[in-house]
Amino acid sequence: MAIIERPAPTAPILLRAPVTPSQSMGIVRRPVTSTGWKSWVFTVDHKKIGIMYGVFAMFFFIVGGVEALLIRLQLAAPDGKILSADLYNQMFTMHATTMIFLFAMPMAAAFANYFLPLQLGARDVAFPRLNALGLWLLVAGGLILNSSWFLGGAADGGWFMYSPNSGPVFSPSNGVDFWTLGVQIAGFGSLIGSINLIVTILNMRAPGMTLMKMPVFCWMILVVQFLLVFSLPVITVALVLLTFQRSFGATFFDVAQGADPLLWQHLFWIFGHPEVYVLILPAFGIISEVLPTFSRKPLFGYPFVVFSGASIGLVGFGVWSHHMFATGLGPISVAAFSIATMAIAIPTGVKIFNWTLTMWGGKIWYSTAMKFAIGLIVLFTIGGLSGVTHAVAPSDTQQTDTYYIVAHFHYVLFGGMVFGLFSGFYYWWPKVFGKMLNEKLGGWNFWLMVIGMNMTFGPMHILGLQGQPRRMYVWTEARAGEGFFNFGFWNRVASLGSLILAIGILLFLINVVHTTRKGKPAPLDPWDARTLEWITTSPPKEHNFDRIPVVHHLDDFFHRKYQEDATTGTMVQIATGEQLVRDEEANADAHIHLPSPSYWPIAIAIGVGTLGMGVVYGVPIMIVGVLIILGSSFGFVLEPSVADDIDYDPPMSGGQDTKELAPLG
Amino acid sequence: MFTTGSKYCFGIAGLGSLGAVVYMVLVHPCDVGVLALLGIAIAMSLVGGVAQFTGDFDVDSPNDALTANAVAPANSMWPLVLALGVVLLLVGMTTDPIIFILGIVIIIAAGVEWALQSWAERASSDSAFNRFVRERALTSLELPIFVGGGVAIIAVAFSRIMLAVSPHSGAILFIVIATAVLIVGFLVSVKTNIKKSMIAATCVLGAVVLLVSGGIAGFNGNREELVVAAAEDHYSHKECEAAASEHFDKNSNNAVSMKSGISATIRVKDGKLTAQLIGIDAQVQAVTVQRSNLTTILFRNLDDAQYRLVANLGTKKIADTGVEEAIVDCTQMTGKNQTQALILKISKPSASSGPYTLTVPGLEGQEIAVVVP
Amino acid sequence: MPLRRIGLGLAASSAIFLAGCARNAPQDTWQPKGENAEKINTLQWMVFPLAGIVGVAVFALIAYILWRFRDRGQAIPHQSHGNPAVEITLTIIPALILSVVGVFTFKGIFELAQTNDTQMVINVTGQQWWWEYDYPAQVVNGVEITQPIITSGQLVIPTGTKVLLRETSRDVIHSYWIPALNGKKDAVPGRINLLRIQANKPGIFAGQCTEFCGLSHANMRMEAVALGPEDFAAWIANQQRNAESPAQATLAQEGEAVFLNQCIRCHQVNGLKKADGTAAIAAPDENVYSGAVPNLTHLMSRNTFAGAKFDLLTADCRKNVWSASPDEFGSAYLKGVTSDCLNQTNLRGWLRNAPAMKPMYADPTKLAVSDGKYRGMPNLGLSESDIDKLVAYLSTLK
Amino acid sequence: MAMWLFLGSECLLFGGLISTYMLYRGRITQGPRPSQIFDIPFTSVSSFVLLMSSLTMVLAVTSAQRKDNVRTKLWLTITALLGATFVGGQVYEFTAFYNEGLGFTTNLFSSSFYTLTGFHGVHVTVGVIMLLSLRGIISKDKDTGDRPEVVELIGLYWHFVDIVWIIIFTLVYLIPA
Amino acid sequence: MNATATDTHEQHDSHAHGLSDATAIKIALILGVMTALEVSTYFVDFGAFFMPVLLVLMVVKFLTVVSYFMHLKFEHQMFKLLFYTGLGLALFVYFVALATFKFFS
Repeated sequence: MAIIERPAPTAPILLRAPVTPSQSMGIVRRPVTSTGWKSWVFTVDHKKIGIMYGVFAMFFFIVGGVEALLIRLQLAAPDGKILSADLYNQMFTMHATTMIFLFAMPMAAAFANYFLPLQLGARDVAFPRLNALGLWLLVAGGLILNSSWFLGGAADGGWFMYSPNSGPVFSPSNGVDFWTLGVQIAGFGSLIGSINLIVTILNMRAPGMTLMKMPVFCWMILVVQFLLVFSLPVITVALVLLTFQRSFGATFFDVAQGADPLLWQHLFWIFGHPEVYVLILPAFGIISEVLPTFSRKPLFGYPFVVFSGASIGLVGFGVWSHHMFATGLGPISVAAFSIATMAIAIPTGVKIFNWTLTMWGGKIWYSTAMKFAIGLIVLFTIGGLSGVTHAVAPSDTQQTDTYYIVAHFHYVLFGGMVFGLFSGFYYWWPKVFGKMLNEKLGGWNFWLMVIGMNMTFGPMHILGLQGQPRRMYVWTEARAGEGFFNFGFWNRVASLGSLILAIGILLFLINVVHTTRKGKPAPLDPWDARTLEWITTSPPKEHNFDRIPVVHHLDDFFHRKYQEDATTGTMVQIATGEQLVRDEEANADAHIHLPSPSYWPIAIAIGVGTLGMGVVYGVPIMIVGVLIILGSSFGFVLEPSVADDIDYDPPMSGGQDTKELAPLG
Repeated sequence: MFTTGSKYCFGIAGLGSLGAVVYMVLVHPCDVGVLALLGIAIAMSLVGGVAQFTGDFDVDSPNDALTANAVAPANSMWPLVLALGVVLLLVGMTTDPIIFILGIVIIIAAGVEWALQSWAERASSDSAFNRFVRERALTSLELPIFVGGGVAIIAVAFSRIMLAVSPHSGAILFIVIATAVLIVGFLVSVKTNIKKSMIAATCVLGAVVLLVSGGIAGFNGNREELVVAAAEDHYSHKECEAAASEHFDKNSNNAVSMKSGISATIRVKDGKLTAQLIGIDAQVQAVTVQRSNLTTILFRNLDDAQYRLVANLGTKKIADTGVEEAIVDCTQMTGKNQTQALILKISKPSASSGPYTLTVPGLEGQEIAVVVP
Repeated sequence: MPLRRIGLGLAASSAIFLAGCARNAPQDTWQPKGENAEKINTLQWMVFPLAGIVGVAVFALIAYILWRFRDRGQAIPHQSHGNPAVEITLTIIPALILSVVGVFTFKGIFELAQTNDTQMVINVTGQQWWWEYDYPAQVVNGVEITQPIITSGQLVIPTGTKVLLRETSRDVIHSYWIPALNGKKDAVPGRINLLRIQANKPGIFAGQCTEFCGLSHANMRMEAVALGPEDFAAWIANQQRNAESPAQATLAQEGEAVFLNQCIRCHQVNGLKKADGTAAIAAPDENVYSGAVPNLTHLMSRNTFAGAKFDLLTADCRKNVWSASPDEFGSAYLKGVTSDCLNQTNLRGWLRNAPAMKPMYADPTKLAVSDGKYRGMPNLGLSESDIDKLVAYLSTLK
Repeated sequence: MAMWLFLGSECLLFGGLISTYMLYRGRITQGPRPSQIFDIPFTSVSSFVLLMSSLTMVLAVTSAQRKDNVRTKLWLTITALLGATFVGGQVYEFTAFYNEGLGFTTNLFSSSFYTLTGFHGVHVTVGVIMLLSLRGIISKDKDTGDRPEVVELIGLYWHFVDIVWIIIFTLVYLIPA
Repeated sequence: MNATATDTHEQHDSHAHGLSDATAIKIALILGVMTALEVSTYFVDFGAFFMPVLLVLMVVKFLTVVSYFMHLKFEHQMFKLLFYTGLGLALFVYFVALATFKFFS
């Protein structure tokens, strides 16, 4: 399909003249092992890639969390002394950047990579090696971004990196260079990943699965990938302009030459606003799976949820200037964007109502996953409503850049996105690792997170309306006010809350360690679930499905288990999940074709990383980077998707490009 | 004893050391060239050592070398290329560093090719398979180098030619070249019975012509106009007289693309100059410009004559000579109903006096005062 | 659990409402003191309660569902896929609510953007990390400003007058925000942004830069002072006066010499003369990146310095000004900084080592990127006796 | 499909660069202005060359679909040659402008002009490299496999580069500020 | 030289849409003429028609190449959606952004 992804040649050259190679390819052999570190680093298996995305994202969640705790400690009392002004500015810049680019997007990518093929009934994604390339580019970007901490200080211009403050005069350290390059490279990885996922969804659904029988999670991922495909090039432009200015002396944001700094803001927010939906929609998708499962009811108004998701995506491209109401756009632009922003509240409201009504008439099982999903509905509603208050542009001029905004988007992103992802962790953990996360610890985890999150971000509403601006490394008694709503008390509450929140998240990590060490094996269908990923073993085999399922319904797995009794109208169980999985195993496909691992994705990523470092440290390194990229791209293109026999050690004999599957023991 | 690969490595190392000694004697004992040569010698002896130890990089089966060598080694051009590289290296050392670098690149390329070829020749007893093995290992290195080099040569040679000839004949030449390429394409496509050798000859001829003329053009340098332009830098100074100037006013830009940061608009109408400030409706005769701050002023000409707006911003003393020089900035000539933007920055000590004005040469007695607090 | 949720929702909503009743909160966004801020406040009072009511309704519904449909061993429910009528209703209701809000918003935006009935113009220029205010020559309420006035730290406006601020910046983007008078408006370099304010009664109103502007963003504050007509005229008259040299043989006069030696490179004092009798003119653009530093001619007429971060008044005196009733405010403010009220600690600390008190890019080793120019006041290495003299001199700049 | 998606995405990339140029081309405090240094006759020839290379690319694609290896190789080569001369023309143009006083950092017009056309030039260069590599692969490997599709995909990319130039030629060169 | 590729190459049916070489050459000639017309605006003064003529020609050329050379006209609906969504979004966001800079006023 894509230029770089060629199917295996129908007639490998070897077949024409069968020879017995006397030696294997030695150092230029393809990595074909299925165990050990090489099986991870060079893998093209979407599940392994998904898990690596997850581990990467979780690591940076902790990094970003520690940054957040330092920020809260600094602000717990007036004139905080824990961080210097410089360090504080780096801290909030990197907190946002890390959480958005290195936690939220990769974690969504982890879920998407792992579950998309499983939910679609496919054996892998459309372009497995591109998938690996996306991951490694992200890792390269993440490393470059965070290497700045050790190489002269991180970026300190805020994640929005407004020009001219991000220009060479006002941010002289290399931090901003690392930032632009890191984000650029990570963005490049996301772009590749999203093209891959879109093609997967559009081309690789199981037979019978029309778009309107596709799980909502897949729909939301589809919308997100479209948002990425069309918004990432815009930030690419912005970052290219900034890099050229900083590294090669271009004049794009040099006001002395007549440049307009608002150009950056427009480019940034044309990307930045769709990005907000990129962050939240995967979580919406996850809870759209969790809520029906634990309510034992299909999603209320499936087409409405789907179309509201799509319209959020589309309208999301037309509201970017609401981040710029205070920049002097002129009343006409402000009014237009204000109205558009209100319009986007409508599909969001539709989603909330549909989730609520999904539970109506259900049979609700309060598992941890379900608790997190309900938590999302409630907390996101608070965030959404506070969002409406600054769609009113005049009111926004009082609120923007104050803690009220911080409160708003943390309710949306923490209460929304993070709760959704945690819901996904608890729901799908048994699928991925074959062990159940502890539900009791899970309960503690949930309640501490709810309390901690409301204590941290709730008071920020008050602080913001009391006039505490964002991004200030200290606040002062002189402006704190007196009485119940003074800054001092509520800042202390928020800082305390952040500690509780941290403990809640720590409990999750403890739960993971505990489960890995002594968790009990999960049943094949622990939640009485509804979608196709449960029709295979836990964890799924390398080829996902023994037999490609044929789909007849939305929630096909559920309908294979239950049938409506014609007389009473109640649902009657006709099979257990366990039975269905065994049934699939018994009727396994004979020949399964899987792509082979490859060196080239990670090699290209190393080349791109080198090129990035070269932009900061000099042209010779850039040349080395370009050469690595060129060489490995050609390697990538010329390599067939399946390894030749001589890649095996000892070499295989002749034309064995499919694997016979041993029946599951 | 010595394996094939290591022999050559040691050979180069020896040559390098010898070259270094000669160089030290002839040129200078502590020159960069000596270091480079010694570096090559050391590196090559290291590589040779490794080759010897591993049996020419055959990590897996050093002992297979003898048994698998049933197929006679094919003729190889790499020793020749390697030798060429060494020659270039030596020549480059005394003449031009670029040739020196070229030599190094060729040596490395030939070394890699050679090593991999000899390695592939022992892969099996089947020569087709061996070729396949070689190609798989090398195509992804060769292809980008050949292709990239080709594009670079064409682009550089072509652009040198264009720089040397006049713009007019350049365009014509460009048409001729492109048409020739197209015609050859169509000819070959229609007449498939043309001999291969004919096509090859045409290609080689074209390449040689391009390279030679590119080379000549490159040595002869740019055409005269460009050399003059580079020396004079016509556009670096503004000429603010009443009459149109040759370079500064050539094809003036009579439209403003971005009108977002406009502080004031100055209009000429019926020979009268008026100003309007952003946010205030009235027509006034003075504009306030904040000190040390970039201010964009729009100049709109509603009269038939061509005018330009000139900002007179006092004088400054030139440090070296002590001469007072007027600070003037201006727009290009502006025709009827056209607009130009003037971007000013007034760096002014807070309390000096001095009338700052905006005037239009040719409209006497009309001026807009610039108030700089 | 359901009760908790309701409680949470109620608490959040009511907390938002109650924020309006905060006592003595200088940057409260719910205590408008002028026409523009009042318009915004009206809109806030419409949309916040509305949001609160919708929120409470949704939470109540959720709570009911969570209680009513918990797993009590009932059969697996009917697999209903939804009800289009309900869907459409639930889409239309919020759309209607929002369109009502939208109409008022629309109206509000254009009302707040109106500038053509302006009665006074002030140029406001931001730079790292302080604001400069300059008053062009104009007639305001019958009082004529003949010489442009340049001041900083405190914006002084007459009450009941529609004042237009023409905002811009000399380096990065800043944002001008006095919550009691209007919403914020960014000061964008290369652009002029307009912000209209009006104060109903005399008083002092606090604000803060709200667009991240680098190292000392947190320390870039501003104060707006509204004075009644007579007081404003008096203030204007004082500002247009040149500074006079201190009496012979006083400490202050020695301070003037120090000032001429050190400070005049950047800081202008109108009327100050060099030893040879010519006017001393500062040339900040040679030493400071933004090309501007505060004009100190009437330093002691304002209560703060260094971007309104530090008080020139002692705590008690400051309190007297800030808590003065509207009637008495004018006279309290116009007293300026008298010698018994001068906050010596802050001023001396600043003269001793400014970058230590407020983070600035004032490190002499890091000037390469900015053409060797400082951003903020560097450490001048003044001796203690020089500082004594300077403080004495600065006290005379009323 | 992936190629179409990629091209849809590229639309926004070039849209951003073109918008930046449009915004900044008239904002000049020093140095030459666009209308003063553009050499329209020469650039017109370049545009023609690129347009004709689109034609030869179509011919390559149809030949590949007919499994006509000889003509496929021929047209790929011709397309690549035309592309390479276009790149050469751009190198010439940049050098000439630089000599006339328009450096990359001279003013806003120069920065945005060089960035926009440079990005386009890099795209053309990548295209030429792909064309030549594809030609190389075809002659090495007699097996047809999925080649028509690969030729077609590279063709799509090539035409896209051409349509971007159609826009740049009109908006940047022909319509002065 | 006329392409009836469909016979020989069944699995690529969907890609071989009757754009014969001859048609392709004709289209290229038309495009060439349009370009010549565009270039002529540089030598001949078109007055008020200058801008509209250039813009219309640009759009027509763009669409011709996309529809015929890139044969999007004959492609699956989905491909059109993918490409035109990108194009449409680009036009929309950048037009609006330029408008906020008062580019068109």
